[in-house]
Amino acid sequence: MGERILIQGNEAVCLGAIAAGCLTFFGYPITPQNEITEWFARELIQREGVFIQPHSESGSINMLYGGAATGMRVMTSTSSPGWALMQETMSHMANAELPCVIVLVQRGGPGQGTTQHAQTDYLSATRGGGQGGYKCIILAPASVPENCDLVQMAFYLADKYRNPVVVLTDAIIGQMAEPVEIKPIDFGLLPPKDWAIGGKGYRPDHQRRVIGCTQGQVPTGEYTNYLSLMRALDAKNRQMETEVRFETYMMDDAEVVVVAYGHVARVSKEAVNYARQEGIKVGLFRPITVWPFPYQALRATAESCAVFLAVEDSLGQMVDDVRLGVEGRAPVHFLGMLDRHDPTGAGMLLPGRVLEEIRKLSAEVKV
Amino acid sequence: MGERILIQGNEAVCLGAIAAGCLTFFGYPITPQNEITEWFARELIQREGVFIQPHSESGSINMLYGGAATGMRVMTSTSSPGWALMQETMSHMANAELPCVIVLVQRGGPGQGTTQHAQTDYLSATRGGGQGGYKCIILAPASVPENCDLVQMAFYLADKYRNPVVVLTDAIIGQMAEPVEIKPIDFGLLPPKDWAIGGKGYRPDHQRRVIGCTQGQVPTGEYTNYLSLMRALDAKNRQMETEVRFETYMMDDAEVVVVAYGHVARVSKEAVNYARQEGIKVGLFRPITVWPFPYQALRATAESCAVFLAVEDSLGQMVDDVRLGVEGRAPVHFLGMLDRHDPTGAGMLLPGRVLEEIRKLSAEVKV
Amino acid sequence: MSRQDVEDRTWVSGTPRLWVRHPAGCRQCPGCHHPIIERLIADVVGDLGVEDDTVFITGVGCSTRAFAVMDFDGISTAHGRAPDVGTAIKRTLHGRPVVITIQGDGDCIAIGAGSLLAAVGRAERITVFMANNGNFGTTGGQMAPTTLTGQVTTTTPGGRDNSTGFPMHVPELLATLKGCAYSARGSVHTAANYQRTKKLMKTAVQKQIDDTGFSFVEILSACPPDWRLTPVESLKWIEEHMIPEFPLGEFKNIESIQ
Amino acid sequence: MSRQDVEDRTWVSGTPRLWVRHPAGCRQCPGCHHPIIERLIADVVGDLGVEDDTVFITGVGCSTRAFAVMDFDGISTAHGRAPDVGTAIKRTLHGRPVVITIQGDGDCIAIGAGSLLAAVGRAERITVFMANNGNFGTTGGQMAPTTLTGQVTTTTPGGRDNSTGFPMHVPELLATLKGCAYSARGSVHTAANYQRTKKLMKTAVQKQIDDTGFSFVEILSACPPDWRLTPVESLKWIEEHMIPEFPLGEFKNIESIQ
Amino acid sequence: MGNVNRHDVIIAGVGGKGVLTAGLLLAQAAMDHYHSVMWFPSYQAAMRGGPCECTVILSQVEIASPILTQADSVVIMEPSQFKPFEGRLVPWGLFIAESAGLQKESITRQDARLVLVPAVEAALELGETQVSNFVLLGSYLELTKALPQSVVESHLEKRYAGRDKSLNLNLAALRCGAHLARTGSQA
Amino acid sequence: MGNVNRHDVIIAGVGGKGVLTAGLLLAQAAMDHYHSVMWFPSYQAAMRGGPCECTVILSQVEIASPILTQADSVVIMEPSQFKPFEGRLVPWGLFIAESAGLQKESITRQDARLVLVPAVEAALELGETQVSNFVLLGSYLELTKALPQSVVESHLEKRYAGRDKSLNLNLAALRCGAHLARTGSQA
Amino acid sequence: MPKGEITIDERFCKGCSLCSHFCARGCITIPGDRFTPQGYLLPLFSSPEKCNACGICGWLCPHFAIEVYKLTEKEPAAT
Amino acid sequence: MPKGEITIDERFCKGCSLCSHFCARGCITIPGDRFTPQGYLLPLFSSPEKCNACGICGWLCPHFAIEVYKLTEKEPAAT
Ligand SMILES: Cc1ncc(C[n+]2csc(CCOP(=O)(O)OP(=O)(O)O)c2C)c(N)n1
Ligand SMILES: Cc1ncc(C[n+]2csc(CCOP(=O)(O)OP(=O)(O)O)c2C)c(N)n1
Ligand code: SF4
Ligand code: SF4
Ligand code: SF4
Ligand code: SF4
Ligand code: SF4
Ligand code: SF4
Ligand SMILES: [Mg+2]
Ligand SMILES: [Mg+2]
Repeated sequence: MGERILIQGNEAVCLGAIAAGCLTFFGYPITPQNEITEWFARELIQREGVFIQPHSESGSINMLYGGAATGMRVMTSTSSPGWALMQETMSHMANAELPCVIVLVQRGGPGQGTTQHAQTDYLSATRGGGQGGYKCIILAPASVPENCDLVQMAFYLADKYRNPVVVLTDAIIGQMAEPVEIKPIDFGLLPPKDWAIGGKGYRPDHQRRVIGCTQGQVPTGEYTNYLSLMRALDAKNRQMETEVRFETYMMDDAEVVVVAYGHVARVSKEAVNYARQEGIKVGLFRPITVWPFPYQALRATAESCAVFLAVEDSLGQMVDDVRLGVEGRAPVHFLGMLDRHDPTGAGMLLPGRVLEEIRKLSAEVKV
Repeated sequence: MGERILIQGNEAVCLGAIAAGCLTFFGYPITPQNEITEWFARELIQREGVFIQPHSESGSINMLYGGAATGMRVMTSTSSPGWALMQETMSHMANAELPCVIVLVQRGGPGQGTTQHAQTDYLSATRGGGQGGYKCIILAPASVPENCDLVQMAFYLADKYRNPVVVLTDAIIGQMAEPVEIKPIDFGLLPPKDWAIGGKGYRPDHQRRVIGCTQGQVPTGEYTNYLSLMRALDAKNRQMETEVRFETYMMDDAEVVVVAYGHVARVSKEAVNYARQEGIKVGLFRPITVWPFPYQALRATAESCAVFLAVEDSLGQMVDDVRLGVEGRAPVHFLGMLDRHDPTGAGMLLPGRVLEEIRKLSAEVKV
Repeated sequence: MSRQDVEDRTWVSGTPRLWVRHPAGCRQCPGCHHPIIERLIADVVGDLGVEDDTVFITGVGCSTRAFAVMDFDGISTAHGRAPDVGTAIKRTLHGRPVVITIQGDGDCIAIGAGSLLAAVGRAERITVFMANNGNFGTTGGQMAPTTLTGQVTTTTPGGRDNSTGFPMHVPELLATLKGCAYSARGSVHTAANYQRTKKLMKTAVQKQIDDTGFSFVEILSACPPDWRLTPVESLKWIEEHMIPEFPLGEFKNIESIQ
Repeated sequence: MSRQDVEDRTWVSGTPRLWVRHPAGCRQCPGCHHPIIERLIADVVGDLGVEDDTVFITGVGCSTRAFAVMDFDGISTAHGRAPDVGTAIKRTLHGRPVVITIQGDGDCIAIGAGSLLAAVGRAERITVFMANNGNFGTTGGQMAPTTLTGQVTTTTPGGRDNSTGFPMHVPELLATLKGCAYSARGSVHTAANYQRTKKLMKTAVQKQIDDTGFSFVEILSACPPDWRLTPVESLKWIEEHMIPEFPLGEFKNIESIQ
Repeated sequence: MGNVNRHDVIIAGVGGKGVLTAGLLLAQAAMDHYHSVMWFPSYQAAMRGGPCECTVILSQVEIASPILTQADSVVIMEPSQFKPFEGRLVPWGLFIAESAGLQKESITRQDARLVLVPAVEAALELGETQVSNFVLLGSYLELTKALPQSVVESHLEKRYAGRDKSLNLNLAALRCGAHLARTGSQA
Repeated sequence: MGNVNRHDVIIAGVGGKGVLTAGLLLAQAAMDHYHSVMWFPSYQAAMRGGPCECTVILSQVEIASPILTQADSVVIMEPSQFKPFEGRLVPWGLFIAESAGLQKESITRQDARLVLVPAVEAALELGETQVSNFVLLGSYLELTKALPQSVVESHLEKRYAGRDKSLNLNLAALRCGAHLARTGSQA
Repeated sequence: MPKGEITIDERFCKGCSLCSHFCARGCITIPGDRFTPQGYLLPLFSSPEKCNACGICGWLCPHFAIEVYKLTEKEPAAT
Repeated sequence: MPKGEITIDERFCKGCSLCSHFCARGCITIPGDRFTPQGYLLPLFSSPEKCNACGICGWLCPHFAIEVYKLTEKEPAAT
């Protein structure tokens, strides 16, 4: 490791997981994440790891639940329809406080949708489609190296909070190749996993551990009430809210602020570069954690900026978070998947289209 | 029908469905909606309807998909964990434009949570936990008669938009009994269901119909592209956004506005009554459609009101919609499930607690 | 043109009557057997004269594409859920329609096992056709529950070993359930088997029409690109590797349940 | 006190050694057989001396409550998914732990059928115990796949009829799958059957320890309140109605797969 | 609360049926007499023989909250429930309780009107212990005048039309409860 | 775009492998020569023998968007793809195309530099039609100087270390492409 | 001397009466006027002399209320 | 006179060569230098005289490119 290699984003996910010490992977095939599942099927044998292809995504996520309970680092990956099938157990996992990583390579919804690029699972990831109340940290990489690094960070944050963490990526980042230096990242110490199960004979105190709770019955064997569980959950959610991460670009004097995540953030960055060449005062605000969303940072920005443009490869999902951040301090505009350059083909949101919109907004600001 | 009878909310759901001409029900047991499933199991035999208890909620929702495709009025009901399992097919259903009604009697999440009352599925219902892009109208009754009426309205709206509609209710409304006059409501004409399938010999033109589309292949047999499907979806979502419904109470001169839905809206109404007796200028804003959320009406309110209080039996879900509506024009406070009167038991959010908060906010406003 | 006989030509075989030709042609790979199975379905429905009543349901997989071209009512479903959807269509219309699903092996018995088993358990009067190509064709050739021991797929790169289980014998399994009235396995890798399989499929649909119970036919099906074989080599693979593991024939054929 | 023998008393039966007594007592209804099955599990694990290695998994249903009282590692799961969870625990720890699930019939073979079948298909070295009480006890006595024909439940108010299918015979079904090393059915409605069932359960866990394959025991189990019978009448119901439909005994017991 | 336009009552006991049906009967009978009527059961635990309660609200104006912290009246059908429900009565409200088995120590509230009714004993005399809930309901009606006796009786007549034996038993229980309330011990 | 600090190229063809590996080789070889390197394949349709493309960007500054509407250079490896990719070239950019089978009608753009290379023929002569993609890559390198020939060659040497036959074949193809570009027809 | 002895823990007993049903020797009866703190009918080990410590009631009491002991002659004190 | 005739629609043919494999009489060959518009190798009905209209190639062409006809003597015109 440490070598600089040219790999695709999906492979970077795998190498990131290995660098984080994850040797257990459960995955059901679905485009556009098949490279990940196949990589683990191929490579984990050599590494004496565990690969299982379950009967469905429900199988993947419930295996993840069991695997995480042993205290090992475990991962699954899927795409949008499979993600939908995982919602019930995502909720169970957060409830049982099981750390694990789910890589969600978004495709286009709804229904079978398209296996091509899109960013249509922002809401189900950040709001949670499972029986509610839980939260998961959602990391959104925008490059191949970031795919690798954020997967490692995901494992760290999962262990830190005993909570599932989602890496929300997409087909574009998954397919593109960039040079990556693969190296394990040291995020610091973590609490011991003394809660893990696998047989009580294998821990010093020889005391049993139990995981998961049903209807007010918690691991300690005490019957605790629902509200006290919710109180603990709420406290954890608030702690996780401190893990905000984002990148700003050319924001110092920006009047127009483009907000975008994932591959669209890169497309937008290029548009910002062009616009700057034209003398337009525009910057880019890229959330890296989409939950917790950087509301405060955005709010601070809104004090001095004239207009916001949320760009997403969807019909509009993150844009509400931008509004929640800006809170009426400036207008928030939206540029979405229907603005792809080629409305008759699969098409893509390209820098030119974003630039156009930046020009328009900048002109309006001037008036 | 037309008789005034004292029934529980869960039974009112059933009678509403029957009044709407729904004679097909699929349901898997789960507390606190079992009365609904059992009612249909018992009553549909007499009415020569169809009742199936599938192997799971995945079975329910996929049967709903098939049943809806025949053009008949079909329904299922479930509670939070079951709702989570339905997310993938909810997305398919919206994508295939199948009208049907899902009654979601919320319980407490996450995980197994509690079978008691809570309002923890607001986000997964309004944001959708399935592969994204679709929207469903979500109706939130606050009384037993409304359970009956809104189920009927749900069938109407489903047919009007060829889209699933969710009735988002809860254990309190489901269990309480109030007098209801059961009568079919006439909502007006609907387009013919000439898209329904069941054998091409059974329609005048003897032409086949196909439903559902995968990867750019639509019912007409033409290979259409993803973006044009999304354009149509977006247009429909916008049309559905016009179906906003809400109730206001004592809002004329209100300085403090309580926003609440479902059983919590009733609890809050009582608190508003008490506060008014104390001379506090407080009103209640109750969304009946939680999607589309009445943002505009709330925004209009925010021009003249000093402070908002979102009350929910959750850790905070609808409160973001209140913020999106108010858009920074006034502060938005939150009173949630952790404020239940009895923090050591199952407890409930009671009028007294809401009143306390109203008093506090009103005092702050005065300062 | 194809079906209009000039005076001295009689049409023998080719595009079925109940087929909506799409200008872009078949969307499956060269040498894929899915379209041959679809042809059989169109023929069987036509031969039994039930096209006016038929509802055709696809799972998710390479057979999904069929539903655009069959000239009877159709619906596509979520991955693995066709039996649920079929059940509801059959029952909501009080038993009238003839309900036929075509599903891949992954769709039918990996993610769809729960849905399938429940439908057989209830003795639903529907017919499930399962194309067994021993892998997940659509997603690029991963292991399926039907993958042969030793077979190389993209998720069994060293050949399937016992740690992933054993090839699932679906018609044999369903035959043990009371609700199952008919179960069989056929193939289309030779002309003789094509004709035999047509009979099996016809009997299966007839069971449904006769209100006997659930009926099922598995059809061995080539997937040349994912098998990394040519279409002709694929026929040999079926003969030499699949049939020894998956014997052809009927496993259950009863006149009435109980 | 209960386990400390005074000089002239030897403990014979009662609270198992591997049991964490909760002050609130058992949370099941009077006369429920779930706790008896749990006692057997605690005994079998104790007798085989594997408590240090055992991970106990509950499904969702009235047996869920057991997981708080067994004195070995435990985990509760989502409804029907215990076999997936068990698989992962077994494999992630490279086969070391002894994995036992206790599931209701609804959990195991209604919503959980897909998960169960896949685990058997893979010949997972885990043991599933299924309490067959012929209904969904927890939710108030609705029909389960095991409900007897004619049996009244809250969702079969006129008695189960064929339109809902036929009682599912789970050990018989699993026995037909290659990955299954052991399958049996017992009951605890008499002292003799209690002892016989204990042997079946012990053999099942032994199969896992021996790395033979998947093992399964169904145990007939009373649910007096939902059956609307007294605990003693429930014993008679098991004898007279359940056993004729669900014969007791072993259905598969092999030394090695293949 | 506590005005003539509105009556709130919590009925508590063990094991389900009796508690719920008494409350339901009250609410049903009141439907034509009040602008709004509400019945709310505690659920779930009931089947397993645990504690059980229901709330009934009769009101001449709209009923907002279905949930009551405290009611004007609390009817206790099973002595073990006296303690847990003591706090659910408004100050100077009305307690009606089955007298058999009620322990003195349970009674600590001083700011309440307590009426003890030997309902089980009375029901036994009527030949059917199961109607003790109706005896207590009779006492409640007599003491609060929430509904005229005649309204409840005519409701019962409609309900048990053609089933004279049940009708008469229930009527007798109600009347007996009213009588006991008039003459009974006020602790 | 189009400056010396950056090279964008779209490579298009049919059926997958050749297109993708040529692009990948270019990107890998450039890794130590450029600050940033990016390779982006079109996926999915490839397996079924459909059209296939990949994009390579070599840049001395950070690469923002991985997606290109248009590139400085477009390399067409299969004549049928000429038409669909015509619009993907910047004005006055460089077209390199397999000459065999290319129909005159396909060529409509006037604002482009078009270089036709008989790569399949050349590869046939080298004894392996599959290396036609490397022939075209050689032409591309010669015409754009995106990378010194030596860099690519030493990359190949590392890559095919110990597999002399493959190495020599590929080297020959690259050199042949370069030669053809220098001498070839410019339409 | 009786051969066996059982204890019934009234905190846990749920009055299901299975013990009384299963004791073939009729050692356990349900008087009908004794209740557990939870209000269930409490069984009584009414005929200790018949008990042979077979253990059955201890196996089959679903609520872990019964412990069964075998009684043996006390060994003569080793003094 | 040939007994059978087949048509191969080159718009739909995907060059899988199954027709040529299945025709026991060898009527269909793959010349190797003829392509479909999609670029697949196009088969040729090269020996019509051997064809007996058995129908097999029409059943087993997966891509619905083949139609098989039986040729019969034209009935004498009814004039
Ligand atoms: C919920 C969900 N998971 C995964 C997929 C991806 N997927 C599409 S088809 C398929 C399996 C195809 O295999 P099979 O059913 O055997 O059909 P084949 O293509 O082999 O005919 C999968 C896993 C999906 N569409 N939806
Ligand atoms: C996803 C989901 N669906 C439904 C339920 C409700 N539920 C709880 S237990 C249960 C079934 C219980 O039946 P069984 O497994 O037979 O166990 P028993 O209580 O009879 O022992 C159901 C449907 C749930 N908790 N989660
Ligand atoms: S991938 Fe396989 S199954 Fe799918 S169309 Fe191609 S040949 Fe057929
Ligand atoms: S409901 Fe039935 S299964 Fe559940 S605890 Fe009670 S008796 Fe046992
Ligand atoms: S141990 Fe045996 S004999 Fe003694 S009381 Fe129990 S069941 Fe009866
Ligand atoms: S078997 Fe146990 S719980 Fe039942 S009555 Fe006897 S002691 Fe009580
Ligand atoms: S019809 Fe028969 S004989 Fe004629 S070409 Fe086709 S396969 Fe050959
Ligand atoms: S079988 Fe059909 S598709 Fe295949 S080569 Fe022959 S004509 Fe073409
Ligand atoms: Mg397949
Ligand atoms: Mg059960």
